[in-house]
Amino acid sequence: MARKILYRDAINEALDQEMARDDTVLVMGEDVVGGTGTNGEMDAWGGAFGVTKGLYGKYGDRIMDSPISESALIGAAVGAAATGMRPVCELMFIDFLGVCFDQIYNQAAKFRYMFGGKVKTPVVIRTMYGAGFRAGAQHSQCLYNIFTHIPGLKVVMPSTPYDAKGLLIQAIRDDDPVVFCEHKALYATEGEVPKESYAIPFGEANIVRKGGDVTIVALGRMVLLAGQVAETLAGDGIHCEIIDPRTTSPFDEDAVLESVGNTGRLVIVDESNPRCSMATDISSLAAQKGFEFLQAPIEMVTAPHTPVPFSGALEDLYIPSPERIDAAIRKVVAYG
Amino acid sequence: MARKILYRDAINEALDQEMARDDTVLVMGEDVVGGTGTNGEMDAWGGAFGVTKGLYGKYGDRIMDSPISESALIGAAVGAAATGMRPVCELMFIDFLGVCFDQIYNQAAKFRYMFGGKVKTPVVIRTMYGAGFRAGAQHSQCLYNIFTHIPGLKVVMPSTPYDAKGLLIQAIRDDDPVVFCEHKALYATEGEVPKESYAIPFGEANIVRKGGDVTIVALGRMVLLAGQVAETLAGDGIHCEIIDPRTTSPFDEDAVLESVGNTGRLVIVDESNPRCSMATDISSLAAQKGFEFLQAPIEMVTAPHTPVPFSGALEDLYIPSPERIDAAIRKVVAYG
Amino acid sequence: MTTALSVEDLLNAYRTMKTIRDFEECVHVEFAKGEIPGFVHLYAGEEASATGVCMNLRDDDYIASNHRGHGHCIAKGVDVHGMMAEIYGKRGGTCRGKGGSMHIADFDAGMMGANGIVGGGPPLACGAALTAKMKGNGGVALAFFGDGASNQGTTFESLNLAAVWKLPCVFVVENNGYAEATASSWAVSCEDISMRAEGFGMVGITIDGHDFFAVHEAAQEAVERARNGGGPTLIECKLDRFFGHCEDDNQSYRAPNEVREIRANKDCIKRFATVLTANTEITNSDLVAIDGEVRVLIDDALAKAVADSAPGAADLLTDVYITY
Amino acid sequence: MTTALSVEDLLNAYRTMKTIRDFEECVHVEFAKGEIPGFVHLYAGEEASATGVCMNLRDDDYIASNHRGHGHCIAKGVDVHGMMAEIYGKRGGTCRGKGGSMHIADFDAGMMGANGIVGGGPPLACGAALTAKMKGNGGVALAFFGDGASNQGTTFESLNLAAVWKLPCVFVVENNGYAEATASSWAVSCEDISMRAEGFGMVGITIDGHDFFAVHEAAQEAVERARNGGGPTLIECKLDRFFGHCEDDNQSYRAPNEVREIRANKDCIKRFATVLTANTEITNSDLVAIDGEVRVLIDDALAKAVADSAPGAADLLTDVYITY
Ligand SMILES: Cc1ncc(C[n+]2csc(CCOP(=O)(O)OP(=O)(O)O)c2C)c(N)n1
Ligand SMILES: Cc1ncc(C[n+]2csc(CCOP(=O)(O)OP(=O)(O)O)c2C)c(N)n1
Ligand SMILES: [Mg+2]
Ligand SMILES: [Mg+2]
Repeated sequence: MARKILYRDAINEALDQEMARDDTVLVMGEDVVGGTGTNGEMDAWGGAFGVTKGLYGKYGDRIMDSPISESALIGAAVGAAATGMRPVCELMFIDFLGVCFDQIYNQAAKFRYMFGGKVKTPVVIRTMYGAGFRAGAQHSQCLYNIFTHIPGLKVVMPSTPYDAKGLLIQAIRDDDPVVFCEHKALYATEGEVPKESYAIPFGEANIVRKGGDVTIVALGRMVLLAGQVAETLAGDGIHCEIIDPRTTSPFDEDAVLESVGNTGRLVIVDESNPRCSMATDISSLAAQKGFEFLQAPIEMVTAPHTPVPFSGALEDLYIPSPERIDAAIRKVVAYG
Repeated sequence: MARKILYRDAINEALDQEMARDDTVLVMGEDVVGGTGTNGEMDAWGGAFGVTKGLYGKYGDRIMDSPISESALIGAAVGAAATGMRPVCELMFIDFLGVCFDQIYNQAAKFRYMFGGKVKTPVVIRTMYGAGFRAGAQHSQCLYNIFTHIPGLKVVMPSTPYDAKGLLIQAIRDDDPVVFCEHKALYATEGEVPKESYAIPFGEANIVRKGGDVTIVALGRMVLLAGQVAETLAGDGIHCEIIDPRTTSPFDEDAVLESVGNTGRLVIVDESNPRCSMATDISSLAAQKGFEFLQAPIEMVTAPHTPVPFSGALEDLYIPSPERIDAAIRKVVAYG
Repeated sequence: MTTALSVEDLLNAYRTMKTIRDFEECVHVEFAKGEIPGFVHLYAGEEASATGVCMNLRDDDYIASNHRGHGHCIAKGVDVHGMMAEIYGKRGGTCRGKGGSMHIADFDAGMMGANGIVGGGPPLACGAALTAKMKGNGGVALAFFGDGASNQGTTFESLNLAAVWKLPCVFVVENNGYAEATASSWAVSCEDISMRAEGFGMVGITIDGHDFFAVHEAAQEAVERARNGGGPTLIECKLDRFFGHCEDDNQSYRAPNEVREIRANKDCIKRFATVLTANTEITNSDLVAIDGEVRVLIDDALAKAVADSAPGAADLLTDVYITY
Repeated sequence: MTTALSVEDLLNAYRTMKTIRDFEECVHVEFAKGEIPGFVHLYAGEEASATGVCMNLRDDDYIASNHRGHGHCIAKGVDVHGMMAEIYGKRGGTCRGKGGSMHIADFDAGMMGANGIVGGGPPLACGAALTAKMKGNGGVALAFFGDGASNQGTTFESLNLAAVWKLPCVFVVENNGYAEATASSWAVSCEDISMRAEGFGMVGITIDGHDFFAVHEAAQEAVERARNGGGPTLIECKLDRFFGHCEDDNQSYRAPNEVREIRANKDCIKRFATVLTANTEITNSDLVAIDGEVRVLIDDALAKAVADSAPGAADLLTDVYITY
């Protein structure tokens, strides 16, 4: 029987295997080891959620804690990447991009173009996103849209342990800068993951579920919710096709258009805020290149245009719920 | 005859009139005065493009130069706003948001929500955007999409001297944080501007041109280009309705939907990169709420998914051109 | 020991410190029971700092805080009932449940907000100081931040800006030896963080943050300097936290007996009480009486927070903008 | 005067300084004619710094630069023809016309790029230093930045990170008295920027940046320290720029005769030439010969840049990604 491991452990395994394979791979971040300089245990944390734990024992100085100086940290990763290393740098929460964004979009993302194609910057920025932890407005955002907007970055959003491992291995081997977005609520999810190393190519969506009535494009954790809803709807004779793009940049336009070509109906499920977002991006794709297929208005199920509220009572209303997804699908299917 | 002044001077006049009216209005930024601490002239610059020149002579210490420390500068403006001032803070180029973004989206934008509606933060961040100056990849970006994505921010993009003055006065009087985006290529454009003070409400699009064949939503400088193209097309019997949203957040959905309701065809002209952008945002609006009106695929005329190239030969290809706008309109009109 | 402090001041200081301590111990216990959601960072052990500093501030002076903000809030006069309800995400919370532990703010009390972003507060304090300067009201703004935050670019920039603009601003770095699980002795590249002050042309001082009187004195000097137009000061309080970085931290990065020894030998409240009873007319029973009152207060706050109702659907979309 | 410099070294230094000067004077003239697009920041006047520093670097050492990068490029060995073509936005440019003056980079020459973002370079230099440390190849990385950039958070963070990670990194702040139109004596809150080094546990030194020998010596010491595992150093070169912040700056913020006096009395090339002809076997005619060669080189670079073709439509979409 195939081995099942946690999403968190799949990421750890990808890092481990790549560090073993290629000694230019470095891991750095705040408390990715934990315990540096203290009188207690080293490798005390392995990151805020224990994802990198154990690597220090194997790779020593190739996994490095950092002062709380994200600009210098990420910039150092970028500079190291441009001069021969393959750093995997953790930006603990994606919410913190505001203190280091320049090094990502003005430096790493633009080097190759600005420098006439003569440089490669194989840096991976691993970061946590998403709501549901009662972590408040500054620790629960999605913000991957912002990275996706920027030419020169690749943006990855694994929704399963299998994808997490394969996409991270690809990210590390990829010669372009990659932002690797991990939903914190997925860390404890389990799935089948081969022990051996494998890479999942970027820009190839995963058709999570086949169905002819409506196309659902879901991102990150929303893929799981969409799956639940589709399961129930199947009982009512509504057959959903679920597409997980896996990477938002590059984006697998063909997969979406082909599916919409079959179903004529599109629902997008995206946990992020709704303006200038992946939800609008996918929706606009369909309105341009899939117009002839569309038989109903597109529906977007997203968070509202508000910060993430702290109170669990509100946060549960903020995050797209199975009920809202269900309602959107039924609405689109019932149309016309 | 109505007075004509430059876009640049309209902004200066708005600042001047508001500083005169309300002494909690402050202006701060790098070289918004120019000459601080030197042995030469004070007010030597008035900002990189001379927009604030002359204010120092009138308002002295209420207009302040800053060290090159955008996080502290913008954060200070935010903190001052939350404690009783109305600072207008210049972020010289929008491209620099990467070194100070946190204070904008995690602090200013979220205060009111996070603090339970008990605080107001009436800060205005004036900033320059846009290509065409051969200024290269780090001084030519649009990036207003990123601000528009963030709940809690208002985002303003005047396309004429008249709007620049009225919208800036509104921005200063507004109790929410506002990002005020000035296209550098517009500074030298001229237009009719009343001498007296007036405020243009946010969220009210300007119907720049009436026409029944196709709706064109254009942003910032692109409004001018769209206008040129529409003029030529009128000669060929194609009548464009041009909508200038003026503010991207709030966004006047009704104006766009109503127009698309009449024309059934939509072209969006947006200088920014195309992913997760205002172009996709408007396009997705139409695909959701305007679906029943649409008689043709939506067309987006945008910059490509690349950084801004330096060479003029390339930059001219990068920026949406009248030719590309013309072609998109003809294509949409010819459809079906 | 500063002479300016009256018996009443000292009893108030004791009450504040004890309120912080009991508040934090209470939150710790309830969190362990699974009653409290989210990321919670406790201030227990550091009470002398917030208390000794804030006693020098007027109500209309402002402080900017950080993720470990409960102590700063209480010392600045934020209502304990509202705080507890906020931590529980309830309607009666300081922020009506929308903020949570990391975002408690009360501008009416001069508290500009706890902050989830390390280094988020110092620029904001510069802003409040600018307001005071512009209004010419003799107000002062003060930023509390940690040793970890002392390495954040935003903090350095604020030190420079405050100096260049001659702002009535005070920077208090609470060096508790750790940023999360990383030692400050490793992550901060100089001996004392206060040594950085010289690079910003300001006075820097390092004090024993367990010593209420040392804190009070240093802060008094700095606040007066700021109030009198003398510009900013950087104060480093060296102190210890009793709990983990946040709740749920097993603290294996600390030496085995570290916390026990700190609690036994470096408890700022015990130390303060000893000095009070030894050197002033204050008696042990005075303190015991306060202890009792504080316990009642915290119990009441907890009970009301638990009983309070959560916000509802109507609250989700409000308070994003004033107009939109 | 360092003794380690041979006559050949000194002549090379002179040639480099002169090449930078003539390059910049040429760009200035052509810009004034309207031939050069964009924002251009000239390095003339500061030649002793880039030259004296980079002579201590190996080809495979890296430098990170800033918006005023032409001098750093030339001193690190970037081809002058490519640079001029780049400034003109031509196909033969170092970056094939896609970068421009503010983004000239040549990683093969160890030049990590001019940078349009003030404070963008220091973190990148930390990264190159990390690569060298990991490879254990004795390499060094060095960041040039201005007095203005010394107030940017990214710069402070880099100083701390380099110290904490013990990186083979050198920070050279070129204090030319201004950030745009603002005086560094106002915007920098300490007397000498090198004073900030102490707050990062590193050696800091301020030198006269007009003096090639002083620069060379200080850089030699710092580079050797870094190469030998001794960690980072902060060097402040006090110097002057001959031109405006960028072309098109009328410089009214400078005292009326400031530039004329600087050119007359503080020209680092004149000073270097005087020392060379007085204290070494180098004669005036040696220098005149170099002057002639440099003039030919720059004229040729200009002519070829002007004659070169611009990139075309096929180039717009390439070089964004390696694969996509
Ligand atoms: C910009 C940013 N980076 C990282 C974090 C995660 N984080 C939260 S608290 C903390 C440690 C802060 O240490 P210190 O400033 O010493 O304060 P202490 O917790 O010790 O009171 C870190 C790294 C954050 N919240 N914000
Ligand atoms: C982050 C950022 N802020 C502001 C600017 C605009 N700007 C370009 S150069 C400059 C002055 C830099 O001064 P300094 O570091 O002293 O270098 P110098 O020009 O004197 O060589 C400024 C403010 C910028 N490019 N990037
Ligand atoms: Mg700490
Ligand atoms: Mg300078």
